Amino acid sequence: SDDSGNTSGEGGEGGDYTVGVANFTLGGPYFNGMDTAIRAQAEERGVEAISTDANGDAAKLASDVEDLISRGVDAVIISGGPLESAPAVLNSLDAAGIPVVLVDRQFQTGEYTSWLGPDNERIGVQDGEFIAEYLPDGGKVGVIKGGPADNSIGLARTEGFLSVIGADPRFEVVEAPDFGGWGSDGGLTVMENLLASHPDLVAVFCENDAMCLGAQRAIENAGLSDQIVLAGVDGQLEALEAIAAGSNYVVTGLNSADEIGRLGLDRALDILEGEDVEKDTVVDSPQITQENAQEHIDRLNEITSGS
Amino acid sequence: MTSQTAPPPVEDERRTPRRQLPRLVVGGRDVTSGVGFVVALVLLVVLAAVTTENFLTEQNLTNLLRQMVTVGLLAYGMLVVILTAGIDLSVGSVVAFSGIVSAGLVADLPIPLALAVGVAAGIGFGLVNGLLIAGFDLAPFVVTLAALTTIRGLAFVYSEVPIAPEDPGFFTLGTALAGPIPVPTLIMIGVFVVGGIFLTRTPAGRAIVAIGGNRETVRLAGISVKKHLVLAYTISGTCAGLAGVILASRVGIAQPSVGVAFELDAIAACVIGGASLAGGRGSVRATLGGVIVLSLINNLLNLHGVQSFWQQVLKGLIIIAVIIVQRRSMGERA
Amino acid sequence: MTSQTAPPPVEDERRTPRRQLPRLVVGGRDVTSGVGFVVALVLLVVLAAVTTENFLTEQNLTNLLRQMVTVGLLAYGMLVVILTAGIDLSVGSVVAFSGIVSAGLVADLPIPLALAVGVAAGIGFGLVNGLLIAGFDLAPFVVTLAALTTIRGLAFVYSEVPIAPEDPGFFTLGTALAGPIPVPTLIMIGVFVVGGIFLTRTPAGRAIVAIGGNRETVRLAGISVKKHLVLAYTISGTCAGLAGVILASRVGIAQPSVGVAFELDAIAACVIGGASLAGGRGSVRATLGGVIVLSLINNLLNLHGVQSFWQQVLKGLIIIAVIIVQRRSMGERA
Amino acid sequence: MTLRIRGVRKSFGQVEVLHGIDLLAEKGEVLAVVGANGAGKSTLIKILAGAQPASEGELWLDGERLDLRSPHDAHEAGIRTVYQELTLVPELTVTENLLIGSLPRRAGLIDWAAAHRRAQELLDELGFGAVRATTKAGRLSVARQQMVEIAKALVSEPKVLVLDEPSAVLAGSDLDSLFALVRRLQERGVIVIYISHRLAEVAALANSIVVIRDGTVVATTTPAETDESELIALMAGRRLERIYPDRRPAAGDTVLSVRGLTRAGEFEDVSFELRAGEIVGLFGLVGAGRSELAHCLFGDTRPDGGSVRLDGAELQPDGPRAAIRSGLALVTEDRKRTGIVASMTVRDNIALATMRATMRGPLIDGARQGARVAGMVRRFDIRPAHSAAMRIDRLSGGNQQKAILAKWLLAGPRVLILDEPTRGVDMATRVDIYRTVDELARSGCTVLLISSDLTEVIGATDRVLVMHDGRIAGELDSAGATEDQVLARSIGEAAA
Ligand SMILES: Nc1ncnc2c1ncn2[C@@H]1O[C@H](COP(=O)(O)OP(=O)(O)OP(=O)(O)O)[C@@H](O)[C@H]1O
Ligand SMILES: Nc1ncnc2c1ncn2[C@@H]1O[C@H](COP(=O)(O)OP(=O)(O)OP(=O)(O)O)[C@@H](O)[C@H]1O
Ligand SMILES: [Mg+2]
Ligand SMILES: [Mg+2]
Repeated sequence: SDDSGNTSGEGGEGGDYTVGVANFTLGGPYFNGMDTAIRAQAEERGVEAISTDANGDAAKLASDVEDLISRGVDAVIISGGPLESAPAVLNSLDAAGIPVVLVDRQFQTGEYTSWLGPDNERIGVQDGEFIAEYLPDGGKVGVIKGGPADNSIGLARTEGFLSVIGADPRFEVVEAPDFGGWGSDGGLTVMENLLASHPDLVAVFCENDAMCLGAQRAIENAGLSDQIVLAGVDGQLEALEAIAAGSNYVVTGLNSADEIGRLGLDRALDILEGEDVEKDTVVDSPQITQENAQEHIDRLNEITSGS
Repeated sequence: MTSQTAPPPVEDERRTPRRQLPRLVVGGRDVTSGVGFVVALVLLVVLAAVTTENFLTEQNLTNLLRQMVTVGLLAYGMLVVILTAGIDLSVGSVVAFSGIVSAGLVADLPIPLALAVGVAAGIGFGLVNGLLIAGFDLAPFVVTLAALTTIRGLAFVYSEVPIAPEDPGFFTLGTALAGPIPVPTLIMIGVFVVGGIFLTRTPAGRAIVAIGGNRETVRLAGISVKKHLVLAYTISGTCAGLAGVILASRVGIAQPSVGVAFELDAIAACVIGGASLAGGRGSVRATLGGVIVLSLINNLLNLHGVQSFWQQVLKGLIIIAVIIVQRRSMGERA
Repeated sequence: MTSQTAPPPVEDERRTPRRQLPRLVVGGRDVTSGVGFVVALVLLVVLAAVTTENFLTEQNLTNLLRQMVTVGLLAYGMLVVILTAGIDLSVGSVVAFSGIVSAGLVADLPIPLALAVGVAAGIGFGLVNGLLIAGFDLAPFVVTLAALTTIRGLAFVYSEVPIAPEDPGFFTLGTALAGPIPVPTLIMIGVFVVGGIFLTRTPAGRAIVAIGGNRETVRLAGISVKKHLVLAYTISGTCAGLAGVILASRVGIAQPSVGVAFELDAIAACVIGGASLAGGRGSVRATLGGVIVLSLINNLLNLHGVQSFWQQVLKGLIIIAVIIVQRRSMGERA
Repeated sequence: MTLRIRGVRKSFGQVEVLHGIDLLAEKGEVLAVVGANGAGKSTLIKILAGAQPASEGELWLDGERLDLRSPHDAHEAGIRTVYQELTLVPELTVTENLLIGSLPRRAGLIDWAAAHRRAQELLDELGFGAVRATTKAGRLSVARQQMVEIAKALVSEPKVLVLDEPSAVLAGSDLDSLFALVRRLQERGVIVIYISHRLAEVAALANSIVVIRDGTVVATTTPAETDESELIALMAGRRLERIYPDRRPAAGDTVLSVRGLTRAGEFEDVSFELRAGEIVGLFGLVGAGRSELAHCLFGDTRPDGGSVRLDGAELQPDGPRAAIRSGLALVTEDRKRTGIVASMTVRDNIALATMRATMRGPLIDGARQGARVAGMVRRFDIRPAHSAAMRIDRLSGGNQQKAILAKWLLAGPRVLILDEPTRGVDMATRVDIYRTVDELARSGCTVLLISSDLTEVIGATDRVLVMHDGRIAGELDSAGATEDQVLARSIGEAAA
């Protein structure tokens, strides 16, 4: 690229590239972490990264990508968040001959160059299996979704969880009627409401850790910490700490924004260097319990202090 | 219940000659509109109590009391601003900023001080809003919309990731109970009581109400319109800061992304309570009523386990039904 | 540039006493306020052109034209409603509903018909809003806020998951170019031109403007206020329906969750263009200017690669700067 | 053609304000309706205009029973009304305000050129040529807005024209054009219902006079059969001894001294002095610059030159607040826009400028404030008697005006500027106002009384300043002045 403003690593190992990062939303720690990781990796590799934030608006994502194309980026990484697809975006990138790497979210339609992400359904299954084993007597299990209803990441996680727990006759499943909005405040409120109708829960599964942390507080406020255990997804630091401390937060599945983000940038550079790359890569999502939580905490702290 | 900031009996007939219901007059005051509102509230409560078995449990009532705090605090501040014929769209972002800053400072400062800084941030933002609006005579909608964006950005600049203070003292404010009643709810009630007195019994409060009615008249009466506009936005900012700090303390984790669209609920509570966005009309008690109505609707739908998007559909329809009931019993526009 | 909904030549007789800048009069019209606005616009363009090398590329200008379509369409409809002293918060939800319904119907209906049904849905929602507001004399803010919730719910009821029609004909509307200019942009310009004529040169348009100025007068003049209120909300619904269909076609996939907070941008465009939420004042051309300003700000920040959160911070600050520039050059409130 | 009103009653809530009104007017008749503030005149005509439904009673026009459900119905029946309160849309041009329901079209679109032409023709024809059709209504002075209101009612010729205090804001030649207009309409057979507090006008114009008191017709008479003092007695229900108070003792020292005060385009080189305890009239035709002068004295606008001294000390133009602190008060001419806060109660309005006078700690002492306000309501006889808790815009215009006066009296001003304080105020109330102003002056307060009413400006004052075209064109001692002398100076005919 003839782009100006390659501030760092002129002629570094990554070559003189500019990579655009189109974020569907940065309104959550996970997506935010993804963006940070990509940019950190870019700096390490000596290329420029420019990121945009569509604030959860698919049309703005399209505009952002158009703006990135205008700026002459060499490749675009789309962190699509809960976005199902964006054919127009992919088409315009295709028309401009710019490679696209999807991170986290794999689009159902449209053509992309490469994808790296977690297997969300698999994480749900892991959580389900852990709970099924942890609670041999079974009981009533609550599910807190992030919403909105078209959020396929959440759908996949819940589907995975229910494929285990829902099919197990020892368990009864109650889904919270309203969405937690992926934040701790929402998780708290939804859990409070759920407890008003179902004080006899034995476990709660949340579609992400942020909500689970809020739910944990609601359970604590209701004095039910000894009765209800929690299972989340993501590996947010606070959740890891709660798990490591041996609280009623018992399991989560690592969905490492940092790892996926870094790999995503590497993948983009590989493509630009003309290497032959795998089209779809599932990034491993290890289960985190009290046994290995500390390990992951250390790793996370290393990352944050490193960048 | 709806008219005490534009005080007692309002004999109103001017605009709606037809479609008139019999009016209820108690002690010389026409209380019909208040009654209509109370009727709507009671209907909702009865509906909730009869159709669900969990409504009247202590747990649920405590939830209700707790969940109305944020909207309640924001709604009082919003009412003050709406009375001046203004609007404050920035409150949701202020909630996020105040929360994350106070959570962030817990590591370095004594907890009460950290919380105070959070509230102070709200005061500061409100002050800036007010100074821009009054000083440059700008439209409140755009200024506070810009503030919504800027302050949200600042919250993320302060910390991109959520902050969960380890000191359990941080949770006290948000989770403490006084008997069966959550402390945050008491704080909210305190704000409404003191705030009600402020609006009805202090010169500054009366000036704020009057400005929304006719700012020229107020100006020519030797009252500084600018000063009181600044005061109104500062009050709103303060309430938002307080709400943010309490919310963060209650959740235990402060997120920079919290509070999106809170302003809409706050405004809705005021308007359901009969406030007019054109200014000069609105009531503290009725706004509290609006807050309760909104919370009840949510609670009712949750207890019934109505599925999320049907909840949305029904919530909208119930709000319309409530304001039609209320409108029918009121002389003026609801 | 700000006064053409109150039609041509306007002679200022009364002086605006203090803080008066020299006024620019061209052909008997005071164009000062328009000039202030144009200055702000030109400043932004120059800033963009000078500080980035990509601003003046065809690619980028086409992007700009494309990006302003949704807000532009919504802003015209919003302006019509705002002129009546109303507000329409439901437009974002209508965008989602219209989009998903038309995408869903592509499987069963010819594409033009499917798109037409999407627009028709918008018309229908606007009509219902208008009937509720005018028929029961309800506050527009609450009615359309309830509609925002209900219609969003209905969009999810129609389809929980996004719909991506396979027929590539579905993309035509949103992506076609007429020479260098995107077809959606042409549609938007058409709406502004026809809409401008509607507001300035037809009795119904004038009635809508007059209602916001003094509805009692309009009623006393024997013009039906209700009918024209219904018309205004129907126009807003229609624009939102059109925007939804075009957006779905442009993105290629219709999501039930799209369009959150679009209403704020639309209102902001009107108000930046000098419209008053108290009604009666607002201009079609200046609203288009407001739309362009908002798009320019976004584009500028993106071209500079400003980091997301700082973008938000700056966006808010730039908006404030723009309205201060504009306010300073205007006699009245911006 | 006959207009007949029979047994019309009207209640607001529990309160009945019209108790069975009967009226009869023939083709080409000017029927004057007079009555004290709050007697129910405006309410009656709103019923006739279809703006409010009667609780009971019948309206007949041309032998047909009218069923007026909306203003539109009244229009259709040929009844046009000019309301007491201005109803123009300020953001729209005069043209559009005039032709709002009937803008000319070409090819479906409004033809603005033709519309402006038609509007201007109409204005010229009615004798209101001073108003430009292309101006925004909100930018016109009150007087010109009133002309537009009248023109609006005459866009198509009505059978019945109702004028609710059309002359209240007019003076001089504008008033003459209005009278000429009424006579022309009368000749053409239009029934004119004319409401006014100016009894001289009524005597000159009307064929018959109906007196309403407290919602009841107390007399039907003709100008020939009655005189002013009898009418006043009928309206008030009692005989008024005299209208203007006795002359006051000689004035004291100079309090306010204005030197060469100028505001470009408004007034120029204005100099005069006001002494303690005197009432000075300020007369001028519409647009003479009196109101602008008043606002400038009050610190609301900054002068371009000149000085104002209060007790010898220069008064800094620092806004109304500073002016009030120094002891100035201003009752503005536009009650609705700058006088009242319509959404608040009478009590709030009266207490507005002096909220801090009744504090107990940080709070307003409600009891004391209530007592002060109640005192004022009694002193001015503001009606209804329980009005303190009513929204002020539910009061009749005259009573609103009294409330505004009360607001400023509570502030205890040293110099009180009254801009058209008796506009739209009935005779009995005027007498109250004159009496109060007189009492004030006797207690040492200085009053500047701006008025377009010649009789008043001479009768109620000690001396009269006359303004013409932004300058002081003369000064007369009220004791010896004649109306002609004052008028002559106001049109620039006699030297000062
Ligand atoms: N909407 C209303 N609600 C309650 N009372 C009203 C209303 N409108 C008028 N009134 C009362 O009806 C009475 C008659 O008022 P109206 O305006 O007809 O008097 P008026 O004779 O026109 O007085 P003025 O000379 O001051 O204009 C007054 O006591 C007034 O307070
Ligand atoms: N609304 C207006 N539009 C245009 N010019 C105005 C307006 N109001 C006042 N003026 C001008 O200002 C000057 C003084 O007007 P002003 O209204 O102060 O006169 P006034 O003597 O107070 O008359 P009034 O009897 O209307 O109170 C005149 O030259 C007049 O033409
Ligand atoms: Mg009257
Ligand atoms: Mg005047």
